[in-house]
Amino acid sequence: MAAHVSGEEHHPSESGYIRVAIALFLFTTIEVIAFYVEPLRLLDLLAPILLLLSAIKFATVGGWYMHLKFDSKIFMVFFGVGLALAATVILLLMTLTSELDRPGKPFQTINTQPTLQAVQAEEQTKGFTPKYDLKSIGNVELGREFFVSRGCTGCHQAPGIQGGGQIGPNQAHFSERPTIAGGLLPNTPEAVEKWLKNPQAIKPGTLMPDLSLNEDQIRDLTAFLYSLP
Amino acid sequence: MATLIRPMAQPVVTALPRPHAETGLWSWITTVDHKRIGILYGSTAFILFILGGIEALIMRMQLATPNGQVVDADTFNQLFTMHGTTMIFLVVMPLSVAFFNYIVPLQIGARDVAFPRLNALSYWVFLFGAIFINLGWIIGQAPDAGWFAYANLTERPYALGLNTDFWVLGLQILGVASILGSLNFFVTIVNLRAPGMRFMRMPVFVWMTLVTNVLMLLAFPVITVALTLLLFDRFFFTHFFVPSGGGDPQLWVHLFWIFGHPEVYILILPAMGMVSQILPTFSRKPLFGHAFVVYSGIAIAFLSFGVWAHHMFAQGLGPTADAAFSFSTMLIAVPTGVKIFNWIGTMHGGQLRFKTSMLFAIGFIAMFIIGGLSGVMHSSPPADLQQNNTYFIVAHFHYVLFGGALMGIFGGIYYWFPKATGRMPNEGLGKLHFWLTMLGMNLTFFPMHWTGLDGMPRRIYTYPANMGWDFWNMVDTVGAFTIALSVLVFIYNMMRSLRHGEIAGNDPWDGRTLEWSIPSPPPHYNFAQIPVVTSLDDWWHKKYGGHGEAATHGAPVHAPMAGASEDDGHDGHAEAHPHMPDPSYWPIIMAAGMFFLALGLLFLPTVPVGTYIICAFGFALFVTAMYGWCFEPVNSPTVADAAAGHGMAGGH
Amino acid sequence: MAVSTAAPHAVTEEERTSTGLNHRMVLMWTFLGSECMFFASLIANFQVQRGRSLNGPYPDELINIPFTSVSTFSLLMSSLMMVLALAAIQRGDVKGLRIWLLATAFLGSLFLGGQVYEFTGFVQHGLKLSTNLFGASFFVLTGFHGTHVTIGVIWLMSLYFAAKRGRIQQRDSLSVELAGLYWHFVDIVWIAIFTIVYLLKV
Amino acid sequence: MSKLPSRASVFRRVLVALGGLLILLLAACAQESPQTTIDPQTAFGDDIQYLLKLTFFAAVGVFILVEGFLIFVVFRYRAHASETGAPAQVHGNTRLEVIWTIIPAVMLIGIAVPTTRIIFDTQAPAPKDSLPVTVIGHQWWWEFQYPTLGVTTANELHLPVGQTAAFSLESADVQHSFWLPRLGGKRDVIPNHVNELWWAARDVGTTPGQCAQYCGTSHANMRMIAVVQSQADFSQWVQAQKAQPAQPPDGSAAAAGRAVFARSACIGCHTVEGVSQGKVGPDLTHVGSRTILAAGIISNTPEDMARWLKDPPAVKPGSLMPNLHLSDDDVNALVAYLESLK
Repeated sequence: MAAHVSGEEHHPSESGYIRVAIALFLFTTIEVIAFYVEPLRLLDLLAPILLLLSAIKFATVGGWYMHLKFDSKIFMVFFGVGLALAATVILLLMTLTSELDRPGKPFQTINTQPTLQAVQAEEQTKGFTPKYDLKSIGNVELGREFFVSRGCTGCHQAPGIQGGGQIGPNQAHFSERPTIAGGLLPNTPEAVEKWLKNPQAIKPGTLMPDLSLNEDQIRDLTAFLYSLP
Repeated sequence: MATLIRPMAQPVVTALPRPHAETGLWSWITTVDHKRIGILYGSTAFILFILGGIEALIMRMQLATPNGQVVDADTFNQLFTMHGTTMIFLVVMPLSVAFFNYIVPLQIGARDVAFPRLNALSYWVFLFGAIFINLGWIIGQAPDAGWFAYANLTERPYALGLNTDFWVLGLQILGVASILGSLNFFVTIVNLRAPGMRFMRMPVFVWMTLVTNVLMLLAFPVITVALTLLLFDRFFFTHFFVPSGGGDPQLWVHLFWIFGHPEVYILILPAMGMVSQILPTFSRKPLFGHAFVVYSGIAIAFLSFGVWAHHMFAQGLGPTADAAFSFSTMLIAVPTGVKIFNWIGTMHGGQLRFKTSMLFAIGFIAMFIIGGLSGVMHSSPPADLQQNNTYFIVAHFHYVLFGGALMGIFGGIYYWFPKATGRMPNEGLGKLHFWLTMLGMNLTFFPMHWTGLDGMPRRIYTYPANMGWDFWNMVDTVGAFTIALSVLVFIYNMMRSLRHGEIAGNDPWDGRTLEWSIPSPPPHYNFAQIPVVTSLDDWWHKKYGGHGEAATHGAPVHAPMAGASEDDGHDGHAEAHPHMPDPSYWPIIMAAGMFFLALGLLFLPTVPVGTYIICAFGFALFVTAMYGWCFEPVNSPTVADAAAGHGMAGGH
Repeated sequence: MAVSTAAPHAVTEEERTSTGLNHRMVLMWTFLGSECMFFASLIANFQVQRGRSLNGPYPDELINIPFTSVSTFSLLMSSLMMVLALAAIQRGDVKGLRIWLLATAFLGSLFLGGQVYEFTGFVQHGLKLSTNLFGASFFVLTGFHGTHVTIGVIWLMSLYFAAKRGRIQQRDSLSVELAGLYWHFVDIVWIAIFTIVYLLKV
Repeated sequence: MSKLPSRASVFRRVLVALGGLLILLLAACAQESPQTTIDPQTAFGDDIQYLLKLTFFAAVGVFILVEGFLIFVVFRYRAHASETGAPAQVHGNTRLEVIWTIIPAVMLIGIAVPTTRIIFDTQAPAPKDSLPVTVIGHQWWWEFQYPTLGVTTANELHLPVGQTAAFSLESADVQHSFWLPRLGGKRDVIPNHVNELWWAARDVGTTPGQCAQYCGTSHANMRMIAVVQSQADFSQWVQAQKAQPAQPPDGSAAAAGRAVFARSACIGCHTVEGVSQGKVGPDLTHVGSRTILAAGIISNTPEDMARWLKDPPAVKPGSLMPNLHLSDDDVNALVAYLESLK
């Protein structure tokens, strides 16, 4: 610490710290103002200006407040290696994912990929209050993903999910149905779970196959079904 | 950089009897002694090595014949995932860390590491992480998505069970252990070198430790973030890697390999350091081109962050990226070659004594060359399109990690065994171990080159009979059991030598570095007097004078020459003993806190209440330990300066 | 610390290390270097996910620049308070230390309060963690930064109470300096986040 | 006590044993390896082969030199009891260091130059006249669509000889990797990405391939075959695939099978033109014309198909196709029906 203590003599005075703070304040103000200057954005100058200003602020805080300018240069190396690598990784990753040359490009949605759009589903659920406490039944989100990825969409449609077959019932308004399984069972979570566990046992010859689901999957699917508006 | 020189051993305050026993279970649980922690690391990792080995043997049994029926598909997938994860994170890394712990302070002439309790914490976190990630076996849901766990196979719809949760949370815990450990060793090496030990006078093993720890510090945050994103995907239904939500599974691949490639060097560099210690000792010559070996290590580390996409040549990144990453990958071959040439240069003109550790070091070079050359073969992206994800790759990285890292580590174990135990390892059994290992590993892994080129993909639990892979797979399996046999020989040798080995003395190998100047096993405080270092291979020069050339009359091997430590070992009187940090309960409690924090999360999708309770418990443990730690003085309060108070010791 | 306690107090007034630098200072700087990679990965993730949300709400609809500018200022100024606290203890002014520490923690809490307000507003406008990629990457990035600020505030308050009990004297200025380094780091990370997440638009 | 064998006889026995081993090895090498990577059938494969040979022989050369020198050093400089004192304490030689830095670098440039050329050649846009094929990886089977021909098939890729096939690789679930070793290198199949790959098969014949990216439980069972045909055969195949499926005569077993198909859950997942429109599993319109079933792990024989229909997850662990608990009669009828869908 000897070198460190001797270095402290050169640390800025308190008024120096305040001057630095004023500079930081000004730079941030310029940044925010620049943000609102439309021509800068049109000329593609906003990003370089903002990045430059924030780099200056970064260096100012690091140099004066963190004493990098005054303390041992070794600290600069320790921190600088991490910082340089960090910047490199961000830039390389953006390059490799085409974010630098074509920024903000959304992915092409591929029609073979069953799209589950949680939000659309949620928007449709607005104003819909589930009949049961879904959380106590299972996990709705998991149930939805399961419904899409494990083949249920082969036969069933559900609100908020693109595609879906028409062999089995459309699952919209599921909770409003008085019965399930073609009238064999009452529409309660317990009955749905029983049905999903082994449809053939309840209604021999039904088109709905036994999908060998485990308990968790059954609960999540049930919760999902009751979440449908 | 040594602007201040530590004074020669100050006879300090008399140590009072410790608050804890010096032997027995509790002394190990509360220890902060770097040597004991090293032994804990080593033995834990070795037990896990056996576990990972058993996993490998079951896989080899399954694949010995086409349409194998030993295990089913799901079990096999768990086996190879856990084999990879175990061997990388729970075996090779911690075995290296065991050596960092035991050897580095001895080689730099320090009494302990910079942050002894942090060091203990690192071990306990590692142990709990290792237990956590293996918990899956108990309920039959061990991780099963491969050690690089490519998204979106790890996302909920495709990984419904707890398998991946064990993996994500377990690795998260292990990452904490690695970061803590590497912070500690970084500071130790930077700050605790003996007076006169400039950076370029540090032994290569210390250098490689330093480089490895820098790599860990810079690489592990990336996997931490990647795992966090996956964790959010799995527990809080974000869509970072979920294609249906617009996420990009390839981002995981990028993040994983930004971490994963430096990780490969984290595995191999310590072994390279060990070999660089063993070869000079048994050649009785200094390391050829010490500076170049060091610089090439640094170059490898530097390049390692710029080559990650060579794991992704088949991912379709485009020709420019493929070409760029191909160049940077090929570039790595240059410093690696420099190292190999320097090692051979070290032996050239020497007087080679083929002790077991020397055999392993030579075996390391011989096998690592094969792994390195096959590495160059798939640095060419088009060629890699045929090799990627086949047994050719499996062969390649086993030559690097078994033939390289593990052979180096075995060499290190034989080399430093006398230092740690005070007894010599049995040479006959050691050589049997070596030759069985060589035979077994080549029998196992060399044919994989052929099966790979014959189109056998990795990670398949079965294959049909008409593919032409049967014979070589059987050979692989025979080889795997030969390796198992060699490990049994090794275990027997260690047990036997521990009890009946010849007494080693301070310097049985006529070593060159500081650890050989002190008794075996070293006293609690390592150096009664902190040595003053005047050159590279300081101990050798102290023994033989000048630059060592003067030694014309074969030195007596078992009697240490007059060195800095004439008075240690024998008397064990307290007044010569520096006061060492006291044991502490807090590290293990803090690690347990982390364990429960992770354990609780497992219940989030099914029993949220369980999550809150267990996490709250873990958090309470963690915070208690944290505050207990901050207010606990490093030494018992009888020491004068501790009584003077260190105030709020923010962090250790 | 092993070395500091190996010899009587007079000798360990300054810890003797190979570089002449304190262990804990080296540790802190190394840790911050490592943290750079942590935040870099999060920022890289944010940048890669930028504009890939399949549905709204989108950033333009939610981000309130004037509001965030104010909380940015409060975090920036807290850095000033922090250096003043350090300067105070370095001259042995424990009272000054306590005042400036409190001011730092207060401004930090103000920032956190702003963040809580902002998050609540976003959620009310329909942006949750699971809504879209913007929500996910925004909440994870700023949330982890907020967690760092929270830890910093707790640390500062611990120092404040320790100072109140007279446990921090001039010779313990290192403890304050370490907390300061961490605090400034959190500040500069915010400088980067403010620019990249809030101001840069494409 | 038995007589110890003489040295010579021991030597002879070792020789015989070694010879036996050698013959065994040769026998093993001579085995058929249908999925080998070192017998390319496309220009793309030839390029890869060229690089493989280049790097392989460079590696072998370096291997022999370095390992040879290592062995030489190990034998030459072993310590002798007669030696006293330490050997010359050589610390290094900068000139040597420079030499052994530059020589590998030059060798690597020798590999890098053709590598770069081949990277850009093979990843150039596909030729204009190529046949577009959309490959969709599913957990654990392959879907092949020919958008210009209006044909969809599964696991069995038919290609005309000599014509470039331009693959567009997509995934329906997780990452896979499309790999037909004899026809060129693999390319990963990544959700939300469309990867490109093209090559022209040179010879007529059938060659196997399989998924090369770990994709879950039955990754090992995600196989496929490529059937390279003459232009005429290929056109004929396309015509057959586009035709409406055969209508089983009333009262036949196949007709009964169609009834079973139509009243079972089959229709939810499978398409048979005119019968069902399921999109989850493979298109079965012409399943009878294929030679393999269940992503190439069983052949398309009535026995194998019956085994598959009775309990799919038992044949292919983790299979999305559930066990429908069909009766033996239903299974037999279904087999008759499906086999009739030529």
